Amino acid sequence: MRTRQPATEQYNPLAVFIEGLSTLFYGMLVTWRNFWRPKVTVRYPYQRKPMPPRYRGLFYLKWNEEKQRLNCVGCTLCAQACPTDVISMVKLGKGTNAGVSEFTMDLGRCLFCNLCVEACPFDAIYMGPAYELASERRDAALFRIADLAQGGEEAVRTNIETVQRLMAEEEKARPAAGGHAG
Amino acid sequence: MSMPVSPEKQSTLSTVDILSQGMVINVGPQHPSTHGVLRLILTLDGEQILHCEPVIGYLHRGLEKMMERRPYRHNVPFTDRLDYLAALSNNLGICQCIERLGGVEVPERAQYIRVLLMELQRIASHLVFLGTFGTDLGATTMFLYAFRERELVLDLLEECTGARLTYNWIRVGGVPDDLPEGFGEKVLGFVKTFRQRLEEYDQLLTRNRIFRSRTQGIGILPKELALAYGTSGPVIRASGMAYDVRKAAPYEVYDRVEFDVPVHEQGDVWARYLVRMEEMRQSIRIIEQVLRDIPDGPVQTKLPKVFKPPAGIAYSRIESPRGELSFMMVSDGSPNPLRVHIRAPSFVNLSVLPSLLEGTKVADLVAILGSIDVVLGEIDR
Amino acid sequence: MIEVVVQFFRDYPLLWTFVKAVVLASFTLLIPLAVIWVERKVAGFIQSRLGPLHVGPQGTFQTVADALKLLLKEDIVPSGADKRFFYIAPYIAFISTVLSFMVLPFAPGWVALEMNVAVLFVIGVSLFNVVSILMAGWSSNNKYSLLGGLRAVAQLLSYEIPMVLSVLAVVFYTGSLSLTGIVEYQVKHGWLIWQPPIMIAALIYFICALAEINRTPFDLPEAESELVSGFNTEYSGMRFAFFFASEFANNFFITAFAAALFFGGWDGPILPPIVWTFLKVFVMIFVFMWVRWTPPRLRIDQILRFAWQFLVPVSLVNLLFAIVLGVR
Amino acid sequence: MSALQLAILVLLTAMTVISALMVVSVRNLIHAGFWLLPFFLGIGGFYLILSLEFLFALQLLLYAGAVMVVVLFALMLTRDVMNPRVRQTNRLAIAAIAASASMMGFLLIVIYRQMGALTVVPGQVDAEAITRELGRMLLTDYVLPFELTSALLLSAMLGAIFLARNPKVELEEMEG
Repeated sequence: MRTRQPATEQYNPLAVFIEGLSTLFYGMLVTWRNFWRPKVTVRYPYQRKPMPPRYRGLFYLKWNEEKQRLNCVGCTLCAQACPTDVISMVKLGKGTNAGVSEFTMDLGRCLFCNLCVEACPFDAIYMGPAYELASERRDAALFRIADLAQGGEEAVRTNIETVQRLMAEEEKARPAAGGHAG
Repeated sequence: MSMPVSPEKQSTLSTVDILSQGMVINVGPQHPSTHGVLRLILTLDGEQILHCEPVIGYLHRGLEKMMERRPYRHNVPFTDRLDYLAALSNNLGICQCIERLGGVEVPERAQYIRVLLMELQRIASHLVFLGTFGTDLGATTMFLYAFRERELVLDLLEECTGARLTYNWIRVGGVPDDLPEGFGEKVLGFVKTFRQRLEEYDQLLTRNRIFRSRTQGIGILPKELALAYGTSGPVIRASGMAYDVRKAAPYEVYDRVEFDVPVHEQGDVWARYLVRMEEMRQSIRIIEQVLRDIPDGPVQTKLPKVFKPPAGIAYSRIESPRGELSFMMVSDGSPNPLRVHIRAPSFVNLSVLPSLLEGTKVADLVAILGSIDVVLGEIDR
Repeated sequence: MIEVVVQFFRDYPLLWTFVKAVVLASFTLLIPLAVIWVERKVAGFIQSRLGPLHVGPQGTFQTVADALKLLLKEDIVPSGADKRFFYIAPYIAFISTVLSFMVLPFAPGWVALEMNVAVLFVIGVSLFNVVSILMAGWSSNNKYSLLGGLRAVAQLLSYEIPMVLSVLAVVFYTGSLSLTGIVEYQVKHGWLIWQPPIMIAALIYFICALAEINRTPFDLPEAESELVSGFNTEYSGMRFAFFFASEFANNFFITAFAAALFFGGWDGPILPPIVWTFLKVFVMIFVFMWVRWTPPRLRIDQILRFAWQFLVPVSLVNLLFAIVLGVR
Repeated sequence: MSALQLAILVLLTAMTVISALMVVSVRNLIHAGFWLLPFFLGIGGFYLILSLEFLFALQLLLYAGAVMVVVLFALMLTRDVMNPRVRQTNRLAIAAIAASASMMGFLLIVIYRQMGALTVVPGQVDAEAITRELGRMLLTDYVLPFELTSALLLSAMLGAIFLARNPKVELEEMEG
């Protein structure tokens, strides 16, 4: 199917020229005005815009100062909510006081969709404002628990200690109950 | 499909054979104005296009099949990658389809928020169109102005959704969170600036004689052809067909807001441009009404952790910035959809390209392609 | 000491010419650095950007850095290119620009080659540019380049005619084909831009100049959204640098030529003549850039139709007026 | 004549002759077109040596610029210019040889007749007077040949336009 272009309107070169010139000047007024306007460039590496509180950047595991442990109990609800299988974790202990000894996020395949955060009933995981996550190495996209936990290695160690202590306390409390049942 | 004139035809016209053979030129998949990885195989006679063959599929990710392998709600983030310039529209499209499939009610406030975001998204998407269309025609400054204003929209959307491009902010049963504090005022502030900027665009581009001579009468798509191909959105509205899903089959609260559907009769590049410019103005109108009328209340319906809609089939359509975006989902009662199909507006709109291009000049190619405003993420899926 | 040098060059005029040629060639290579920087800054400011910022104060040395980068880059010759012509095309463009600078009077006595047919010479030499573009477009063995080259030639040839006609109006008004003579006439009788037929001629010249240096409404030969980069698509490294340099030096020259023809060249109060020349040139360059960053580009048939159906007849009529009014 | 002048003259002559030979002998038509450039420049150089700056500028403007570009442009619109198997001659070869030979003969006769008036070193030439005389003669004594030439060029142009018309477009308009 061939669509023919209709005959162009009556071509009056002079009128077109004058119109073209005047509309050009008219447009040049806009560029002139913008020439003097403040510029919008953000000089990025030197200047950064503040991130809004809801910004979805790098993940963090929340540190509970009061209980001296990470909020995460290793329930894997976030891993189940993830469409691209980013999250994997190793559960530490069991029951209500359980925690995680390892929590890995492969951000190379993360969609930053927020579904894991919404799935978490313990408010253990959240997304922070860090956004410069690119790297030249593939394994740099793999974030281990120490990279994710607020407080780093120190927090992870304290977390494990706390969870183990809680487990031990639970264990201590349990034999009586268990013996009673048995 | 006309190929170079046959020898017999030539000989009746002129005894001297000076017609050159068509020169085949490959535009794309890496080319400044194919807006992605579209490839066009053009046969040229000088500057004239004799034949055009679009080649698509360079961005194919098998999205529909991927969706069949995942629970319903996991599929929402994937739709961000369809029409990446209007990710929220895709989110809404799939969520609506799932809601229909599962019979989920959406709270009123969530519906208003959805409409608000949708119209902001429409402005952002049309600004990309405006900017790239400007550069395609050589008005580089327009590109930066449009993107400057798009940045304002993106800042707003970022504040609300937490992302700048792939928002994933519509959930089955509502939206994940309420609007942030003071969002309405910020939007109104943007609307105020944007009104003035739209005037500036008109002054810079719309009224420019060169721009008009580059767009008027170029790439005319007659109404019948537009209908026959099933085009939608600004493309069909510029061909004189007042078809807008927001009016034809209102979803969310579009039946409660007042707006006009811009229609132009000419069907050329100029008309498609004008329709989009007017749509941005109408979006402003809608935004103002939504901010005026938005009720208080919850924004999300509680859904079970494992969402299993009853067996059946659901089809939903929305008006994305590019046209009628539809999702079809078939459920067999299991947590995963049995079949997903996406009707991408760009894909359908692109199909008219070869018939529009025949007989035009190379320079018109970019104008026509730009005016159809395709997004390859949606075409290749 | 100075006398000795002067005497030495007086004894060997050929050597003196050679020195002048070298100076002008380096000028042609260096002035683009300034013009490109101005272009980037102006473009940036018009587009709500800041432009180059980091290399040197306000990014002044950005173009120097870019030039160095281009000189150090690998020189890629596409396979199947017509090597000989591919190699020499940028240099022909460059030489044509240098040659046109030869007859340009910067200030009284500051002219490399005093020629009494300078105006014709400039126009003749500028056509070499067309040859180089055609050569580059054809020898690159690239369809985009070829299309760009053909477009460039059609456009440049079409606009050469009204340009020559509008320049001839000045020639008839002043009765001189020499640029120095034209400027001296203006020093004596006032700038020509205030004479009605010359005003129109200047407008036509301005439009044609935009077309000659491929500025936006007429930037078809390198319309990047259609032809990638037009005739210089396949060029890289130093050869590209030469095309680029000659384009921007041409930009400088075509405004300097306009200054000499219409705005009294070096004429102006208080400041030294050379400053006036540069002032006028840079004001005009700014206007060129301002125009460049405003409208979209035309289509090839529109451009040609505009030249042949409007500019040529108008400039012919205008020339007639100029002859009637000018020749006394 | 100083050694330098002689060297320049020899160089110019060599450039002109060699590029002229290249124009007719190169197999690639586009190359032949580009070889026209040094040829025209060489001719211009002779004018410059004779202090005929006006003619030199015209030579640049008309031949090296306009004519050459138009020739090249026409060549590029021709099909198959780069094919080295295309024959370089056609059935008019003999006629062409005869025509150029007779032309050469005429030129030789003219040169031979004027031998006495030729000097090795060009004297001081009043370029302005020559230019003025040239203009006067073109518009008085030789006005008829001058006008005939322009009529010829005009008809050639019309013919070219006729040939270059796109028959397909015409067809469409007729159907249209």
